[in-house]
Amino acid sequence: MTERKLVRPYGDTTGDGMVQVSFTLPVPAGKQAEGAAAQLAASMGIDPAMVVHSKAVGADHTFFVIYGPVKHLVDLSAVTVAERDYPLLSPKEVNTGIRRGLRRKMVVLGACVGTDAHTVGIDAILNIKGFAGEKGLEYYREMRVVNLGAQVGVPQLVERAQKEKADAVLISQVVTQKEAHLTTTREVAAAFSEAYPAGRRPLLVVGGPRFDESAAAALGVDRIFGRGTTPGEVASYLAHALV
Amino acid sequence: MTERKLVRPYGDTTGDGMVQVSFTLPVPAGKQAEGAAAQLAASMGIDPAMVVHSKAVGADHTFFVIYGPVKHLVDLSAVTVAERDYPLLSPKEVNTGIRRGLRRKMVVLGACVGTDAHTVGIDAILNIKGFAGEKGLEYYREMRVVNLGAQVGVPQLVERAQKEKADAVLISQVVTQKEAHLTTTREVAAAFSEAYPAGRRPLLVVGGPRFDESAAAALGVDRIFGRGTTPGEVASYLAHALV
Amino acid sequence: MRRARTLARRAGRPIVDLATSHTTVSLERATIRLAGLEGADGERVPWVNRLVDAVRQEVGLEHGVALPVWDALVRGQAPDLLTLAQKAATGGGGFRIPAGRDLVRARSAAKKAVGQGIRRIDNSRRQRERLIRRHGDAPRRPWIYLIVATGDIYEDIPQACAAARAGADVIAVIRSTGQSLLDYVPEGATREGYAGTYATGENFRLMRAALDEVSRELGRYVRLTNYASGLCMPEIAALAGMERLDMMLNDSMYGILFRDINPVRTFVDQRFSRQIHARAGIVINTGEDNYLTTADAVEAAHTVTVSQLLNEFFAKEAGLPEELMGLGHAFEIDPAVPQSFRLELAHALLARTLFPAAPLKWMPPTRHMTGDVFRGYLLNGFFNLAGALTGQGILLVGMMTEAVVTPWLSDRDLALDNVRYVLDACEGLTEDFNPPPDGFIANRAQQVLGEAVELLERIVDEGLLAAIGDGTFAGMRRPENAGRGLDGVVKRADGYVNPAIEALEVVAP
Amino acid sequence: MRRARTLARRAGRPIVDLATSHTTVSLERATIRLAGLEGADGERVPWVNRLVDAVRQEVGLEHGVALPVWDALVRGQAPDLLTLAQKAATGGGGFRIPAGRDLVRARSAAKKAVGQGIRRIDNSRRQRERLIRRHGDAPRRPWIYLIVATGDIYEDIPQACAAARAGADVIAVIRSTGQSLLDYVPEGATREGYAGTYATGENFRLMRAALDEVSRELGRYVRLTNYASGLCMPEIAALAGMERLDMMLNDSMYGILFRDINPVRTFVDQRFSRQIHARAGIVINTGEDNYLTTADAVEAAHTVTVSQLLNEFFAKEAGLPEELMGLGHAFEIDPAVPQSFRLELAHALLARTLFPAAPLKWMPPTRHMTGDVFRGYLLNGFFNLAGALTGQGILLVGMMTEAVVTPWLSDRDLALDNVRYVLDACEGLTEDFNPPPDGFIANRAQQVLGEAVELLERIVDEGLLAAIGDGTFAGMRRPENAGRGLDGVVKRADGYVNPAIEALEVVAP
Ligand code: B12
Ligand code: B12
Ligand SMILES: Cc1ncc(COP(=O)(O)O)c(C=O)c1O
Ligand SMILES: Cc1ncc(COP(=O)(O)O)c(C=O)c1O
Repeated sequence: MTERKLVRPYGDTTGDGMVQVSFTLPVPAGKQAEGAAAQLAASMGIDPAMVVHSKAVGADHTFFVIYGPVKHLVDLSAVTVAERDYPLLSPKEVNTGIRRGLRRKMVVLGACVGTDAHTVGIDAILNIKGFAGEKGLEYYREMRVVNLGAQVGVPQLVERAQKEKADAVLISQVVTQKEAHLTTTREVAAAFSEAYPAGRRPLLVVGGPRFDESAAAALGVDRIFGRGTTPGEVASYLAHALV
Repeated sequence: MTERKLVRPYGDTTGDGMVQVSFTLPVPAGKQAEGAAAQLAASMGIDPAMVVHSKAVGADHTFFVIYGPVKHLVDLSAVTVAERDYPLLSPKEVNTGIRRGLRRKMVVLGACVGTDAHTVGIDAILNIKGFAGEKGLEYYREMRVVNLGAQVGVPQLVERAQKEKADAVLISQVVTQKEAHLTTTREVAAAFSEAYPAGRRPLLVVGGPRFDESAAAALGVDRIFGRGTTPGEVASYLAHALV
Repeated sequence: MRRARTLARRAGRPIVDLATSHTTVSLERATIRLAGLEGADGERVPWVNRLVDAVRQEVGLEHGVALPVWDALVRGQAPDLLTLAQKAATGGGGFRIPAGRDLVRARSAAKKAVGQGIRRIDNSRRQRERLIRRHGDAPRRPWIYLIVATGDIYEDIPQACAAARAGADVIAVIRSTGQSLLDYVPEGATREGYAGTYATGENFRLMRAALDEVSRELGRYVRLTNYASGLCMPEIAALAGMERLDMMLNDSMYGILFRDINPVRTFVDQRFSRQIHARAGIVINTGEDNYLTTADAVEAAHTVTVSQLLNEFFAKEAGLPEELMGLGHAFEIDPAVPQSFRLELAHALLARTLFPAAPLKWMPPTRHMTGDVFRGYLLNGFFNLAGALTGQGILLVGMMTEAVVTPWLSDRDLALDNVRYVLDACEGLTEDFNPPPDGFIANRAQQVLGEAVELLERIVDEGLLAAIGDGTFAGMRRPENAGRGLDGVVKRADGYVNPAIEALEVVAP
Repeated sequence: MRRARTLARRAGRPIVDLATSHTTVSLERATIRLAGLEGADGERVPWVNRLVDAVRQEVGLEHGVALPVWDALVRGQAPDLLTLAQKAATGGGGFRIPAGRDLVRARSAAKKAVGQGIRRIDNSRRQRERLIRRHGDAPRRPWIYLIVATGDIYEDIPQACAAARAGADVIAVIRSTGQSLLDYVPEGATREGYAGTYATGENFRLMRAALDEVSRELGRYVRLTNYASGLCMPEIAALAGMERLDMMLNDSMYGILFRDINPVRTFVDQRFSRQIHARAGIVINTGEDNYLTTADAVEAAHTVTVSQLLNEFFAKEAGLPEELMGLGHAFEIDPAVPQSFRLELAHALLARTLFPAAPLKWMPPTRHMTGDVFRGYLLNGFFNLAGALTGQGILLVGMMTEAVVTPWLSDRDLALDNVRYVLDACEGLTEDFNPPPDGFIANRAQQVLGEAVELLERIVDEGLLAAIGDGTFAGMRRPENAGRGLDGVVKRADGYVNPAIEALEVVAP
């Protein structure tokens, strides 16, 4: 058993537990609405909740700002983080690794799948130009990168993966409304499982700013990369997973 | 049994439950910290929690902004509001009431107690000038108002109340750091209980922007008035309670 | 300035020739829509698609759909367009390219039928003018422009009404991801868009009706905006004209650059849709802001100017007066750049000076918005300030949650409070804002204009299509002979007939 | 402008006469503090209080404490001040007013002893100058001024260091509610303040030491501020001078108006404390902002100007050069007032023009801040902008939670981001900000100045004390012969001696 390490939010004094919350309730403004807001804040563990702002938004909704101490403790020892469980390598090390281990170029297929057209993120990972001062995967001599761009349909993606004999398929999902990113990711995972014999499908890597990095298994992919990912992290992971 | 009327927070779709939260944790910035923030958000009932912003504040703290749906429901039928349980009267009706019922002027003593010097709130209630277009209690012909001003000590308050034969004592508390307002209010309540025979003490009314209006009993006073109170509400309450 | 305009004209001219010598499936479908054909079959394929596909298969599109379709109707192949489309869908169109008297008759029948659509557009325009007279117009410039994007028209409507009541002068319904790549316009009221709601004739109608009611309630005419963009640009323009939309996103190159739509297809569709907008009195909104979401707003500032000049030329050529040219630009400089606000002012003033009568569309920060919603709210305040100081025409209201979610109800409300504070508190501040003629702001504007002229010279030299193929704009390479929708482009034959174009054509500038 | 200054001098002159003809218990205690007496008895009553009270009781304060105290020491009643205070506390002071040779001897002993305190002040000033040379000064104007207010000096210190690291040039430790009405200065490090931390010599020392370390780390001297205000104004000024505080809140009328402290007491204490600040090179911060928390910022704008002129006169008279006059004003106009931002600019520019060399202290919105923290963050951004545009010297950083709580760690961090964005993004924007000489801003400034002159004329007519008694400022009536601390005021006798005043007195302007 690891030792519990407890902390609380910090307003201006250690342990005061202070948080700020805002939300809208579909209730006309007034005392009743403020009471409802306080009730919700209490359900969230804020006690006492100060409803410091309430404003009618049209006739049927009210917007609230709430301050107060939350009673929950944060147990740092129980925090589950998708910690990097592979070493961070330089491009040179990755290249050497692939050359030695794979004895051929690694084929990486990238795309912004479904109706999503936000290519900036996947381009940041793939294009030579890279991101945050790190060169993208195209810069790695031992990788062959095929970037399919935006709004690639799932069947089209599978077809290209087979044609290119992809080792890894990298998909990006930025639009999250109605959980579009999760739905599309699940679709991709299902399509690849179907198209390949068990255990033979390429590595599936998904990225985007609003993913929970620890949900890979649940979505049926091998790895998730979130907000602020750098190309070096992805390259290191690919070398670790495929070589 | 009243019927349950359930609502959820509204982001952009009925029932989506969306809320925004921000807080600081006493943890250095990094993945571990983001995991801790997500854990706290989960404790507050947000699932899935999107940690959309995390920023180091010095070496040992991290500030977070979180968005996501909260799973709690708000039961409107269970909302407890300190609803006005007395009729709202015009100054004329209040005056008539006092004249008929009390057959003398009602004596109202007001003060900003303890070390608190924020007189604007109590002045808004007492001064002729009033607040939000309503005249203050000094305007009521059948009231004699004594406004002691700022930073009035508790013993001094009790003494004046006895001397003036106050029917009601109105105290204001604006500073809330370290619960100053609650502490002072309890002190006042205790001092009055001690100084007067049981059941004979003047009506105790407390006001200020950060009070929970339903906590009167717990604090040992008769009534609490919060943010945005108008003089008319207070006058009507006094007429209701004392006449 | 004059030189810049001359260059833009020279760069644009060959494109106009291209546009007038081609047609596209969507342009032809739009023509049929003007004649009143609506609805879709059991597979939800619109009848206009069925009909135009059938014509194309049987006789090709080189002569346009009008002749074969009305020839068939005149010949009594079917009593009306719908029946004809139904028959055609099952292979029984029996189309031909009429000649001689048949041609004359078909042509005049087509003209009459399509003329009804043109009349609906004219009526809508007059109705707009009437309603503005009756209810009153937006209270001041800039117009306050708010986005609705739930994906469900029935959630959009109350949100749009709430936004209007809260002060919006213009409501834009954002389209679902993916619609721009559909080669048909969905039918009916829709509830299943992602991050936006499908643009359909019925959705247009529903929203416009709701806003008419709110306009009445508020005593000011609230405008409605959508997107004439993507593969169905002409059809959507036609629907917008008939359903009295008031503004339409309509850029000459957006589809090429950001949706990988074939350049020729885009330019052909664009010209037709702008002719409709001109007729309908619809303000177009161009999309220069988009460049700055991928390119650096300082380095690429001159590409915005170049694109504005091109958009202006194409708009004029299609008959749009300056008052209907909502040329776009944006507040997208990295806030970490020193003097970023002054640079923004310089760029915004340059546009204001170049296009004095155009209702410029001022777009909020998006790229440098982060999850720090407080910072985002502040940034939007300075965006609003820049808009007020430089006399922008249309202010697209920025959301503090830009980097997080499509706007929430409360985001819009907070954003409107922000706009209102800035516009009210700074009313008249332009009196005090007097950048010296040799100062930082003037010099920066001069520099950007200089770079724009240089770039235009290069474009004139190599040709606009080649420049687009090279990655000149937004760093995207889009060759002339690639991209989506290319197979929907058809070179016009000599005997090409399109009664809509005939009605819409105005004398070129 | 000249007329306004002349009137202020005429209004202030009688007050100076009052100040030089009275002393107070706190002024006398401050004198003893300069001679080095520290500490408190078992009941936490400071020895300086015990000693001065005993002197007063035995021989009165009309001649000052210096003569009786050092006479006693010279006579060997006690070996040192502490022992004397201890004896005096139990009634064994045996004080008298010396005469002749005894007087001369007592006087010179007192001068020597108090001189040590003056030298500590001089050393602190030199040390500050040295450290600024060594570490460097604040990188630009306005100085960024942040408040710390936990109530616990040991929470304050890390928060202050964090704020300094995050960019604060000045740290102010707010005092606990209630301290201003204490007629003694608490002793030692304290952890139990409400909404602020007690001002004590030890707290000053601890915080200054921590900031010295941070200054070294950051390579820039971080300033420390506290409050020379309330009943112990002179003593706190003395402690501040000796412990090398860098700025002090010190207003000529704040205590009278907002703490109901007797006017004479305040003016006497104020003059002495300003003489110390002048000697110590401490920038004073006046409190005109406070008027606008109770009075309307538009209607009462001229009272701010009048108070600034009076504060200027009193400061000059006490020997403070303009560079040490942090005259206050604030961004407190109701944001709902049309053109509120331009009105703010007009007021801020007026102050800038009237006091060109003074490091004006620009105070953020407080009164119209609400629980809508987003709106608050925006308002603070415009406050920062007004500060940048009008060249303010010291910018007190506004907190979005102003209406909610004393600042949180994250509030300060967000607020600094706000300031930084505005100052960086708008660097140089003053070049473009040129209000026309006959425009709205200039006219408004002229109007306020006119009203100020009118009010000053009235004050000169009736006398400043009478005007204060009338409720001229902040709507508070404060009669000359009422208010707290009145019993601590003593008319000086002819033979009044105070070696501190002698050392500090400079030629009146
Ligand atoms: C630029 C942009 C655009 C550009 C896109 C240009 C292009 N070629 O990509 C344009 C203007 C075209 C655009 C259009 C639209 N957009 Co947009 N857009 C943005 C914006 C401003 C920035 C996104 C961005 O470039 N981020 C920078 C990159 C580097 O970050 P990133 O994507 O997070 O990528 C990093 C990581 O996530 C990770 N990563 C990402 N993908 C992958 C993949 C792998 C394999 C790996 C390992 C890592 C990885 O690594 C990257 C580097 O660290 C955001 C708002 C914002 N400020 O975030 C809105 C935003 C994303 N857009 C949005 C929307 C709704 C749209 C539209 C659908 C609106 C409409 N209905 O018309 C359209 C249509 C687009 C479509 N069909 O998808 C929404 C999405 C809302 C949501 N949460 O669902 C946002 C958040 C704005 C908003 N609040 O409404 N958009
Ligand atoms: C004005 C003001 C001052 C003025 C006060 C002038 C005066 N004569 O009152 C001055 C400048 C002197 C001042 C000083 C300080 N202030 Co102050 N001040 C404010 C400010 C800006 C506005 C308060 C106000 O006037 N509100 C308007 C009135 C009308 O509203 P109200 O008080 O809520 O009253 C209404 C209701 O609550 C109710 N009500 C109130 N009392 C009563 C009583 C009864 C009987 C009834 C029926 C109803 C009722 O009715 C009123 C009308 O609706 C607030 C920030 C803010 N924007 O809220 C900070 C604030 C209250 N101040 C604060 C602080 C800390 C101080 C200081 C202690 C700082 C310091 N250490 O130096 C000092 C010292 C004051 C002291 N000893 O108490 C904090 C309190 C923090 C907290 N939650 O604990 C605040 C919130 C600012 C902050 N964020 O730091 N302040
Ligand atoms: C000019 C323009 N057209 C169209 C769109 C919408 O994109 P789509 O055509 O993919 O719906 C945008 C997006 O903001 C735009 O700026
Ligand atoms: C000039 C001035 N002095 C003093 C204070 C502090 O009040 P107190 O003296 O009650 O601590 C303030 C409050 O902001 C002030 O502005």
